[in-house]
Amino acid sequence: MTDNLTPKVVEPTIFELSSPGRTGVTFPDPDVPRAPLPESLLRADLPLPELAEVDVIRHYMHLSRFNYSVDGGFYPLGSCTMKYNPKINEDTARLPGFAFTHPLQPVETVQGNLALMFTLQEWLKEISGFAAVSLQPAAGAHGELTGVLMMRAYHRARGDTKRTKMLIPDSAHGTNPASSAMSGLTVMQIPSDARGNVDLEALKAACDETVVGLMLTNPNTLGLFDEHLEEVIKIVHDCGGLVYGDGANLNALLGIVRPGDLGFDLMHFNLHKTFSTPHGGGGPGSGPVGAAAHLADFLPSPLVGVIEEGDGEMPPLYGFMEPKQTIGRVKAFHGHFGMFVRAFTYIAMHGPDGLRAVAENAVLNANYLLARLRHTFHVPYDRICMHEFVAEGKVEGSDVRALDIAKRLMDYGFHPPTNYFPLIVHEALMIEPTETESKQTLDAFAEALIKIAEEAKTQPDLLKEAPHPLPGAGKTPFGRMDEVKAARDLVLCCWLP
Amino acid sequence: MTDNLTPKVVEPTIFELSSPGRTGVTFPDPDVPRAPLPESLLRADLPLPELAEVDVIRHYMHLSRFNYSVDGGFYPLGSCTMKYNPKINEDTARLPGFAFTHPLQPVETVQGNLALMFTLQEWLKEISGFAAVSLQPAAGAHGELTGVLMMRAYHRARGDTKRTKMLIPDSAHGTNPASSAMSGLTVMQIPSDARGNVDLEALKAACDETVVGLMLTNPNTLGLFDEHLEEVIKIVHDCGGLVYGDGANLNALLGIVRPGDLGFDLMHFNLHKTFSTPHGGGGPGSGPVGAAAHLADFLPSPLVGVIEEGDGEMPPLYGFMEPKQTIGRVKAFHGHFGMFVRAFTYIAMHGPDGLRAVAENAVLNANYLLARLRHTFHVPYDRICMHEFVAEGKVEGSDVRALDIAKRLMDYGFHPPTNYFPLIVHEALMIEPTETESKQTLDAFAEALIKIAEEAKTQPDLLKEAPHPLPGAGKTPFGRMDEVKAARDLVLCCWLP
Amino acid sequence: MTYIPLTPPEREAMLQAIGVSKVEDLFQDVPARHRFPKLNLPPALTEMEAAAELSELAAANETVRDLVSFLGAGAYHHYIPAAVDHILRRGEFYTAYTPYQPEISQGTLQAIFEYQSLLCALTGMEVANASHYDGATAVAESVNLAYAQFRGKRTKVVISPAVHPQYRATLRTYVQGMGLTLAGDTPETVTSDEVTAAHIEPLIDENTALVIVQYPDFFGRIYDYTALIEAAHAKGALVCVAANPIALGLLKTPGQMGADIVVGEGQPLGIPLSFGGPYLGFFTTRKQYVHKMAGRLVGETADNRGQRAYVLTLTAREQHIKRERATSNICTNQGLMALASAVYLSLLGKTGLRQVAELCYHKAHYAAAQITQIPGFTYCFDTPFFHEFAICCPRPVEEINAHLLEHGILGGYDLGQDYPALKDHLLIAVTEMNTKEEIDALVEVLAEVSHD
Amino acid sequence: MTYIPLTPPEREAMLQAIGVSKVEDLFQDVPARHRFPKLNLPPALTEMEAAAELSELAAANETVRDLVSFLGAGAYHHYIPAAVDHILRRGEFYTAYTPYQPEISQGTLQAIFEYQSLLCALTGMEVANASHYDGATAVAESVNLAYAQFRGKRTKVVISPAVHPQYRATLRTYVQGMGLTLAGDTPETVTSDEVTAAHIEPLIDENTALVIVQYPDFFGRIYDYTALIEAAHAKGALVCVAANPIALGLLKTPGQMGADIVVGEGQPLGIPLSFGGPYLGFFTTRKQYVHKMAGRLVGETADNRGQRAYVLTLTAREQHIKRERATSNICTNQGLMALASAVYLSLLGKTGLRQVAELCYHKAHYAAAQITQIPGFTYCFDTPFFHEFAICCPRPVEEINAHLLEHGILGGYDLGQDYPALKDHLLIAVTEMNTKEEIDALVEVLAEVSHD
Ligand SMILES: Cc1ncc(COP(=O)(O)O)c(C=O)c1O
Ligand SMILES: Cc1ncc(COP(=O)(O)O)c(C=O)c1O
Repeated sequence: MTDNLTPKVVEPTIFELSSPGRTGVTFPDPDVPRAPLPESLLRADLPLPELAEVDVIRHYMHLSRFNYSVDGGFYPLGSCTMKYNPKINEDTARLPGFAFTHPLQPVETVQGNLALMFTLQEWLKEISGFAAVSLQPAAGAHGELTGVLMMRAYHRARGDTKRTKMLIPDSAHGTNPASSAMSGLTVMQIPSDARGNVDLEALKAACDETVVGLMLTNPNTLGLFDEHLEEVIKIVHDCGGLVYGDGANLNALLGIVRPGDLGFDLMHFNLHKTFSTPHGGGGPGSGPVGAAAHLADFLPSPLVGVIEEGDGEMPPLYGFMEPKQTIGRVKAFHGHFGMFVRAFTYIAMHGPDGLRAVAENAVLNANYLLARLRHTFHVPYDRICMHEFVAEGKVEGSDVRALDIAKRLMDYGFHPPTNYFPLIVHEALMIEPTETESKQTLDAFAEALIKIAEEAKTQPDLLKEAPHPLPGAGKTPFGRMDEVKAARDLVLCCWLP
Repeated sequence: MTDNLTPKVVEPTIFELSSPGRTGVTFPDPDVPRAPLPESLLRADLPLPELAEVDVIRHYMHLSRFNYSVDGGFYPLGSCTMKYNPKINEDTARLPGFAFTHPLQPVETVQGNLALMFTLQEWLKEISGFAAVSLQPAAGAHGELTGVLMMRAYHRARGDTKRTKMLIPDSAHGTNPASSAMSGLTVMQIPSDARGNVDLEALKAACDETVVGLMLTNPNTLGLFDEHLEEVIKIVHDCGGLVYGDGANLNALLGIVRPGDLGFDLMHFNLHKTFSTPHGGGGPGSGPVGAAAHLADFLPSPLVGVIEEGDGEMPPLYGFMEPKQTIGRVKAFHGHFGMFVRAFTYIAMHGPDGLRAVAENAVLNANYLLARLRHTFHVPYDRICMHEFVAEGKVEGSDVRALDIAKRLMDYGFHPPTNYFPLIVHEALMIEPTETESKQTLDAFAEALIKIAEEAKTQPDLLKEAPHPLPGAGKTPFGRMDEVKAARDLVLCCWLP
Repeated sequence: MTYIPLTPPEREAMLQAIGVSKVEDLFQDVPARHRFPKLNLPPALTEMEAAAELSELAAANETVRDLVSFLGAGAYHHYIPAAVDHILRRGEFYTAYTPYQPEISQGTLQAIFEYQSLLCALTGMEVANASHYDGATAVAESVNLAYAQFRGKRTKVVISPAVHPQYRATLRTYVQGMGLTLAGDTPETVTSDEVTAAHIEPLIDENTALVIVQYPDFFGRIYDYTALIEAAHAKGALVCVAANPIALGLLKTPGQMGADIVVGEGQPLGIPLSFGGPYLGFFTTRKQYVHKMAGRLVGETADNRGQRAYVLTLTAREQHIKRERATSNICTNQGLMALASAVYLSLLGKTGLRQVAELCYHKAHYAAAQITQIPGFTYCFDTPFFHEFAICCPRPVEEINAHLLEHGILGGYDLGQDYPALKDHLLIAVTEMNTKEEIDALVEVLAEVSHD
Repeated sequence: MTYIPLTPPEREAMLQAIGVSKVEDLFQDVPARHRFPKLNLPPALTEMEAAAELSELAAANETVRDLVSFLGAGAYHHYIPAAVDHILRRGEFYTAYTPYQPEISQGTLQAIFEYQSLLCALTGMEVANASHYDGATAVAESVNLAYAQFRGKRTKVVISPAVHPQYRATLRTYVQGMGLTLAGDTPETVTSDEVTAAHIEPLIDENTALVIVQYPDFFGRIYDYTALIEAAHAKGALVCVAANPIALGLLKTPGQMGADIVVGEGQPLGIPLSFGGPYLGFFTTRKQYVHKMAGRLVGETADNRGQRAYVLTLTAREQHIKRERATSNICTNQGLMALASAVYLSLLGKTGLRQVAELCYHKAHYAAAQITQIPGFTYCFDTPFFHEFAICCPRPVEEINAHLLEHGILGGYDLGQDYPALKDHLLIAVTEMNTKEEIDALVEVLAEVSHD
């Protein structure tokens, strides 16, 4: 091939595309007299790029085409629940009646919003078995911070100020320890046992009167339901600690079991995982927190409640209420309302049977993939899994790494599984298919992985040099990245003052 | 490269993706008693595919990525006016107040629609210089059929039934003769002269009392404004004929000259060219017809008119009216209303100065490209052009054809110009940049063509084998097509009874 | 200028490259006395002003959502799954041109190929083209096919008066210059006793090129046309059936009845009412007539790498090749609407379309049964119907509809407008969008009318 | 099931492959007594029912389009160009995850890189992260940066009471466990005479890690903080300015004033009001603090073919690597909202943003001038303002707002809720969306109030 055949795929930056004098949108002249501008407070220059609408559309259209997405294909990213995002959600969230309401309007003018939020609170309570739910937290980690602060406040409210230690299993997501640290707590790591459960002995040993509680992901990040869950919870409770549920994996439990029933004291939901709100290339999410009765008063403020009961003719009047011992607010306004609309739509369209079907099929899909792959890749904690499982990205007789397998999957048109998490599995490949994938897709994915394992032995360079520049849907024209260069050069901005 | 590296890009058909028992959308159970079905009139089987929503979205998402589009890049398809389609148009056309109105509602309930249509009629009249406009025709060719039937009806209404001959320049679009033939007329072709104008002598010789009229595209399909336009029109009028304007190229004339002022008797507009309604991968378009006063009564029915004048307080009441000697209706209902909304939005956002700027910049862009390319490709009718020009897709010292150049342009990320039209230029490359392209884009395109001309001499196979499988935005992974196989096998359907 | 990227210095540089000093110099060929007219148009609006103005216009309408609608008569309010418009909004689809360059248009081409296949599956036919402007023009183009098939030797077209009045009107316009005679286009003969076959069959003779009927017909009636088609075939004529595609989710296909051409209005398949357009004319026929068919056609082939692919084929039928000898003048068609219908059919599939068809059927029959229990309201025809039916009313339809509108109900279609003998006849359409509650409200208001 | 593709036979085959006989067998680890609870939720709606129900809920609100709105206080009604949402609706953007696999995420990565660059250009700073949840949490996270910068040795944070009350409340929540003291958070001290610098400066000492002010502040006032920042720097403290990004289209940047951190609520940059979220917290700082900054960060690099490309970089600051020693716990951020703001800024650019800022400024000043001519209505502060201003009213704000609402006007924010000394003070926001006519209507109704 001559050089002509490989034109640069690089898309210029929006600054490089700028041409002085262009604009992509204009505004009317003022219809009021101009007021004198505060000369000493004006900026000298506004160094923004200048483009016409067509330039902007083409630029972002090109960029979009460099992305892999759920709308484009299978995205088995463990722990992320990359399920298909129903299109109706996007439309309901954009209804002008929702999109054009201001968060500080008088409640009388936003009863539709408040009814939706109230109902969603009620539904999440029913799904999880908690006594109260606050919709305010913006994401999972934000929910954790909220929950940890609530646990802290709970103990303090009882006058118990010496509890400063949070127990966190070694399989936990990084946000768990980080959230604890942000709340001024120290973190103590609890190991897992050989079957992937919390090590009961270690837990018992750690439990004392300085324990704030345990942050537990269940099913855990190995995709396993702790076989001694109720015992784990009891041990923590017995030492006066609380059990926080990281609800990232709730997708496996919808209609299967309610964390509140199991004894969890509080938990965050991820609407952007379980309830199908899109991940948006990194966000926004939404991380409501549910609490058992004894913690409900500590929830962040405000909650939506009924401030005047309705009757046969009049609907109730909804308004905001402040929990008695609230930790305060964790962000401005009421949370990610746009995500509430999506999650509400999703739950409304599933009903109790549909939600259970979600969990059942998610778990079925994961176990099927596990069955198809366990003879090719070693699965260190190999038992019936929930919605995901973790294999080792290693192939006997080859020096390829999980990363190489991940990159080679791109050549086959698949998004790789989560790599190198959880930390307790070497070269982890964490595979979560979700319930929105078909058997055909799972089979194709399994076959690709089996073939790649074969290639790892016969043509390892195919993996080590992957991804290759391939045409076709879902594939992009970039090769492996120089991460060191990025960290060394630290070019974080293409405009500098 | 091993075979592994070129996985099939082929996307299965929607039938191949079907899995029995799936569905992408469900409907509620009837809330009324079921009525007995008419057993003898029921179909045995409904052989439609069965897919979940995710299957459908991914399928069409994949297909979309095989397309080149204006949103993706430069699309200099001569005669097609592939200008950028403003995004606001798509939103206004989808406003529920428009999208959910039924064409047969009482006029009192659709005054917004009628006001919009009335105003658009008025605006098109003002832009073109005609006395009346019907919005009904669905596309350019449909406007032509309408116009030709009107010309025929006009002569007949005068009792002049021997006029059966339509004069059509050899540079005309195929729809012109086809529309005439569909109206039962015979077509007589008029040659062009050496400067690309209508050959006056030939025209004079053809003009007699059997002439219905002349169908004239001006600027013509060479992109040239006829240098004797007024004389051409006079010659036809002098023999009792009418002059029909094919308005495909109106983009060059907005605010520059009004066809009605020049003596055209009637003309169709292409809202999908001049007024930025998107081409939709082949349609829908919209082809309103404007007519001078003496032809206005023949327009298709109905037009929108004021049925009760307004006053200071009350807006007028709009309704439908039937022109006195109407040829009848040319389709059901009132035309492509969704396109009217887009064109209305576009005209409203341009105003008189903006429309003139459209024409000026379209013509400027074409002349600039012509200036950059005339030394590389022979331009047979080389004078100041309007919105487009036609070059010969040949390179001295090479046997490549226009087709090869076109396909090679794809490797450079460009959509090729129109090929092999107009017929009077050998190996025609008909280039229409439109006003929505930047100098940067035109320069890149010119440089690509100049480079390709070089390649034609040094590496002709690069052209003959083009397009090559290249990654990157705007490029697709398919090679040249076997057109003969398609016509021979005639596989027109992947489902057969 | 937000849509014109050129800046003044760029324009300057370009004029220089062209060799003129100002942009006006490019327009020397335009007759001077008419050059640069002052257009009397309102000054340009910015986007936010235009958005506001268009919103105001839209708000000046009452929609089938604001009102409860029982209006059909050729355009129907059905549920459009959200995913349809999400696909249509892909810039790659709606801002592409006709797929004349197949290597970079496989998206459109395969989608049309699938559309053709879906329409064949639905109608029971063998080939479909890539679309016509609407149902009316598809009917009109069926005449062109038949006319060409008989090489102009048969000059009569028989059409049922129970075909949509606007389709018949369109057909009359189309045939003006063709030297054809239309028989059967006699709405004045339609009375409550009218039976299409009985009316039509006697008109078919050896000079008949084409017979056109509708299914369900304009009155919502469903007939099995098998015998009529046999009779037409016996005279050598072709038969075109204009069908409602939702009805085909439930009913025997025209293909099964022996039709030669099946056309129709595709709007019910996921296309918004949008005050009458853009809609979708679908056109299917038997493979033997494909060379006489109008419009674009996508066929399967392979590229030079052996990959399955699609191209426009049999283009020698079309105007850009054959000019005055083309099968039709059609060029731009309804590509994006065809895509909408393909996505709609893909989403609903076998189960969903049947479900919608049944919902329409049951709800319409419930409505009809309730309405005809009101004194003074009777069935007009004694024939099975699908989702639309004609009711003889005790008072003029105009009055009834005005009364309904006062109650927020968009009444039916006044058949007296087109059929003199059907004065006081109201054509009511019911779809899956109408709840029982709405139907009961309609019945209640109609009952009031009968009392007044 | 429309979102679950598996069909019963497929499920059967899969269970067999797994080696269990029914799906319930997969849940043996779940304590039996709690397994398969009956959820008391309404039965599933179909899409058309859900669409109708959600439309009804939405219609139960009165929006800032139905009403004429002068409500701001941290969330603003601006015009969002149509193109913004067209980009956001690209499935490739909104259904992708965090770009952890850069080879197939260059779209998101480059877009964030450009977002970072645009925000730096706007604020006059050197680095920006990929976003925070909102303005309030971005303010809170600035404390983490400062705290880490001083390795926990400085334990005081000074915040102006003229910072948004909800930002201050959020900050109070965030610092609960951190052992920090907050100074200046004393809304009760705010009177008409309040001048931020005078109030704040004395509170800054050698133990102060961070000083936080807002620009324009909650009352819409614009101060040049240069001197205050110098004073803070003299004590070794860092300064965080929470800025309104639209104001930065016109006003001197906090960067120019010497700020160390500039954060803010990005909602005004093309993000719908949406009842308060999702919005966009932006966070910019000086390069020297980048290692202490929270959140994701995109950096430029090259791929193994030498093509310019982008990756997430300095990830060792983040929770998934550093766990309890991370700079923050943030993981999911506001990616799509950051994209919206980048598209918005790209579309408006240099000219457009300045235009919007000026429109806001002029209209707000016109409104303020008119209102203060009504007897009884006076300016609260004697300070320059941007597009929001506090008015002292002759009657309780609640009454005034109720009266305005009767006239279809959404009044301003009642400052008495948060500032005891500002009882009867109304905070009014005016943007480019408010026409002169609307402002005049507001003035008219206020004049009525003053007469009553
Ligand atoms: C197990 C687990 N916990 C917590 C989180 C953090 O949630 P978020 O990203 O919504 O902040 C994640 C996210 O990936 C997770 O997988
Ligand atoms: C010059 C000319 N005339 C007529 C037409 C036909 O217009 P339409 O495709 O809208 O039917 C075209 C379309 O390409 C054209 O370029």
